[in-house]
Amino acid sequence: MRDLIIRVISRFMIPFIQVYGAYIVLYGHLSPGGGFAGGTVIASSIILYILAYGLLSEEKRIPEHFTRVVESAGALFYVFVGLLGVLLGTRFLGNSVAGFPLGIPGRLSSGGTIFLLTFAIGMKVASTMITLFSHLIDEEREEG
Amino acid sequence: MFDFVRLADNAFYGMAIILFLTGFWIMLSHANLIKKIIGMNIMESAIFLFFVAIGYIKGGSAPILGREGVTYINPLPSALILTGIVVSVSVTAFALALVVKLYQHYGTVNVDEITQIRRGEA
Amino acid sequence: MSEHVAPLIVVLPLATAYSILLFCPKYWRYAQRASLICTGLLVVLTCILAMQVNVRGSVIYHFGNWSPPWGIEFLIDRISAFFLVMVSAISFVVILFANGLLYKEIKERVLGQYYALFLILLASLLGIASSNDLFNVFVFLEISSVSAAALVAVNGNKLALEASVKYLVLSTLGSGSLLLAIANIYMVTGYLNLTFIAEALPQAYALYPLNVLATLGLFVVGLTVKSALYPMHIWLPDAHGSAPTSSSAVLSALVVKVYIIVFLKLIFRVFTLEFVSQVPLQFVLLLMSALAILLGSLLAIRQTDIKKMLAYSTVAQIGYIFMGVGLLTYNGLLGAVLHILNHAIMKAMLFLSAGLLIKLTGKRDIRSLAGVGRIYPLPMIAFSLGSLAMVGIPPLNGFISKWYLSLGALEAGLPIYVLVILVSSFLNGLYYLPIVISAFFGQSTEPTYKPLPIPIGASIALICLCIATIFFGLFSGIPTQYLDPALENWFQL
Amino acid sequence: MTLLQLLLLLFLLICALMAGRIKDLISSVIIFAAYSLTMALLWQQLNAPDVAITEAAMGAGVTTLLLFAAISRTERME
Amino acid sequence: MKNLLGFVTLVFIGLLLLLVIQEMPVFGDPTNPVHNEVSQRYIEQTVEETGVLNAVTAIITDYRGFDTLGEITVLLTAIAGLLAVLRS
Repeated sequence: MRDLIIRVISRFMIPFIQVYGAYIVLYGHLSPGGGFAGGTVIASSIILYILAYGLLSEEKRIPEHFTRVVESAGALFYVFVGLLGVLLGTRFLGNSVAGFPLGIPGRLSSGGTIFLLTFAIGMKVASTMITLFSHLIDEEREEG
Repeated sequence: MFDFVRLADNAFYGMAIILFLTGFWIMLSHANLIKKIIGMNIMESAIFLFFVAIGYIKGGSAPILGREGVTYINPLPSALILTGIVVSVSVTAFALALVVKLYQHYGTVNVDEITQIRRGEA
Repeated sequence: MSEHVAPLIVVLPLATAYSILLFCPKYWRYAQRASLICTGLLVVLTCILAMQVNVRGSVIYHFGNWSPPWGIEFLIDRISAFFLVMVSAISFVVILFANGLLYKEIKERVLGQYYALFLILLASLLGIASSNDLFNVFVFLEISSVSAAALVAVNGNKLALEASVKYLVLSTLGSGSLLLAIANIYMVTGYLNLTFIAEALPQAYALYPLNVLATLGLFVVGLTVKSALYPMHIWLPDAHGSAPTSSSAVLSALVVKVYIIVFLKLIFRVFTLEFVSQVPLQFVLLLMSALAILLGSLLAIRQTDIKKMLAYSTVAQIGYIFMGVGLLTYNGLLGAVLHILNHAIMKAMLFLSAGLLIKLTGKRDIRSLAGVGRIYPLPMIAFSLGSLAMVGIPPLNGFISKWYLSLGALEAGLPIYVLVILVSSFLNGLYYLPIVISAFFGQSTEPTYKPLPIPIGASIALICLCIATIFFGLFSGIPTQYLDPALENWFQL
Repeated sequence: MTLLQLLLLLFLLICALMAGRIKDLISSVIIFAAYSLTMALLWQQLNAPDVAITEAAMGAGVTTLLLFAAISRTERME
Repeated sequence: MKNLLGFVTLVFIGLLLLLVIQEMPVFGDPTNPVHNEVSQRYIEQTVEETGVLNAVTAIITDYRGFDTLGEITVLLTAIAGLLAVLRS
């Protein structure tokens, strides 16, 4: 695994994979894709890094508390957006009825809460997948 | 008893059912827990295939809207299956964690051997 | 603002669980308090909901303001509201109990996760009972099975891990079957909302009869696997017997019941009584439940581990509930729904007191409980009260549900099932009463020792459950009157 | 149904059967990844690109990696 | 022996399900019950009501957004369970 070729190629590939993942997340409402697929693609780039460079030393790892915060904060953000619908006088998870601007269909900033939610899901799924993988492959990772 | 023309029309459904049963069979017949988990995944994606096939329309196109004069397929099954895939990945991850932990305790991931070890201890 | 109570009962525990995972996986004392406050609030909220249902009829909530066939709908009728109050009240009691004892049972560094998982499980139970959308129900079912399996495995001993794997594998089979059933019913009706499916079903049955029958079969298989009706019960005794005390209590008392609520909704609201009485479902259900009652009790007699015995007793009691459903009569169903409540109270009480005794004496064996009643009177009194209620001694709540079940069996013209209930009450007595008698009058094999203090939360929890047992035995009219309009509607009386 | 779809379905069945039969778990997981990818192709054929992307990333990607991770910490042969 | 019995049962279930399959609505037929007003509305109104082009995204994050909350919760449950199990 810790071959030079793999390291060089993966170092070359990882940015492209990440850009692709970000594209899938950000353009999820305009083209096929969305938070779940894009988040997984972003996570897979990090997993590729872990695989190519071996299990990283402590200071090079993505800190444990960072992924934990992103996971839970993503979920809390989803609930928060849902509650915004209630606070704005309609129902839980209301979008256009709650008065979020829908924008022009086809633009990146269209869709009211959908764009925000997709982004939150993408971040959350990416960190979730990294956590799942690194905990399954590694013996003990204490929280930082 | 069987109307083969109709069955050939519905080959997607038929194959989904056969794959479902294959996955089910792998889950039942193998004592190895990782094999069971693979069987579980095969079974679930077979159901997802079934679900997606329900929403298909001949000559339809993907539900990326905003084009004129196009028949779109039913987007609802796709959306449901997205949820389903994520659920099945989560279940798999958790089951694998349990398997890894079981291996640390028993030194095997085979259910039959685990049962034997337990009998021996009792 | 009062209309938003319906989503809040699911969102509040979820948000609390996320916050626990975000802020304090390590500082579990905060997690303890947060979950106690959260479940306490839930009791209040569900009571408000139940009152709203009582005054105005079913509470309906459309998420995102999308009306039903397009969006997700919560529909809380009397049965759901009854179940919601029960779930939140019992989990409040269990959390109260756990706060005093749990940190002795499982490692400290997973306690934060434990409380989060508990709240997620609670949210999923509330969601399953209130949701009127089949796929939404499926998502919550998956949450409930993953979190329940995690709650079993969390104390990290070998048996619990193995039981958890078994539970997860079998419940995945159950969910697979359920998802196939949902696909089938969506295919022939085109809806996922239960109300709309119910409307479209007669026409669908005329066009695709085999599909509808297969759907019913798959639903029955999936839900009976998940709620551990007899031939599919194999995962239950291990899982409930080896889990930490508070998990066992909540799994036995609440989790297996919620699938029965889904089953009731499907049978009586979607497929309707008329259709169900044409297919041989009644025969299958009654046969399986009679086997469950008798064999569950017989297997319970053979156990020496007290928690395992209670788990087998749950198998038998699930049989009672399914029997009440399978009789397809008004009184039978009333008995089944009452038994959901009564068994939840009794089994929570039994598991909690047994867990407390195990913790205090350090022994799991039934025979080692001799003389314990004189050392630790409170948990043993709770245990005895639960046992007597299980056997069906008249002033206690277990008697009431058995009474209605027997009435239902007579109403259905199947007196043989009255006999089954009587025999199983006898069998219940056979394995519960010796423990009680030897605990109070038996001679302790151990030299007398200084009793350990009982945590105050645990005492309060047990006293609450004792009072509930007696209360619902004496005033069974309260739940009966609350449920009556819903059941009458289903049976079109 | 086109010939391609039929071939993909048959390939799916072969993959499922082989994943069950092979004793080496690593090979079994690789075959499972092939199964998932074929499934993704089939969903693309059924005009469900969202599901196809998600399955390719989740089913063929992450599930396989998680299975490998678990096998690396347990035993390889059945 | 036990395996053989299971296999026979599965084949039997398979044959029964094949009987069901030949009665199912024909694959890909636009007149099937699933292509009703529900999918009509998703296809025709999504752009107007939610402002996005991908109907699937609109369904998972808006029309049926509550499902996605459940989905996120499943992921979070898996993580919490995995941590609890691996650390216990």
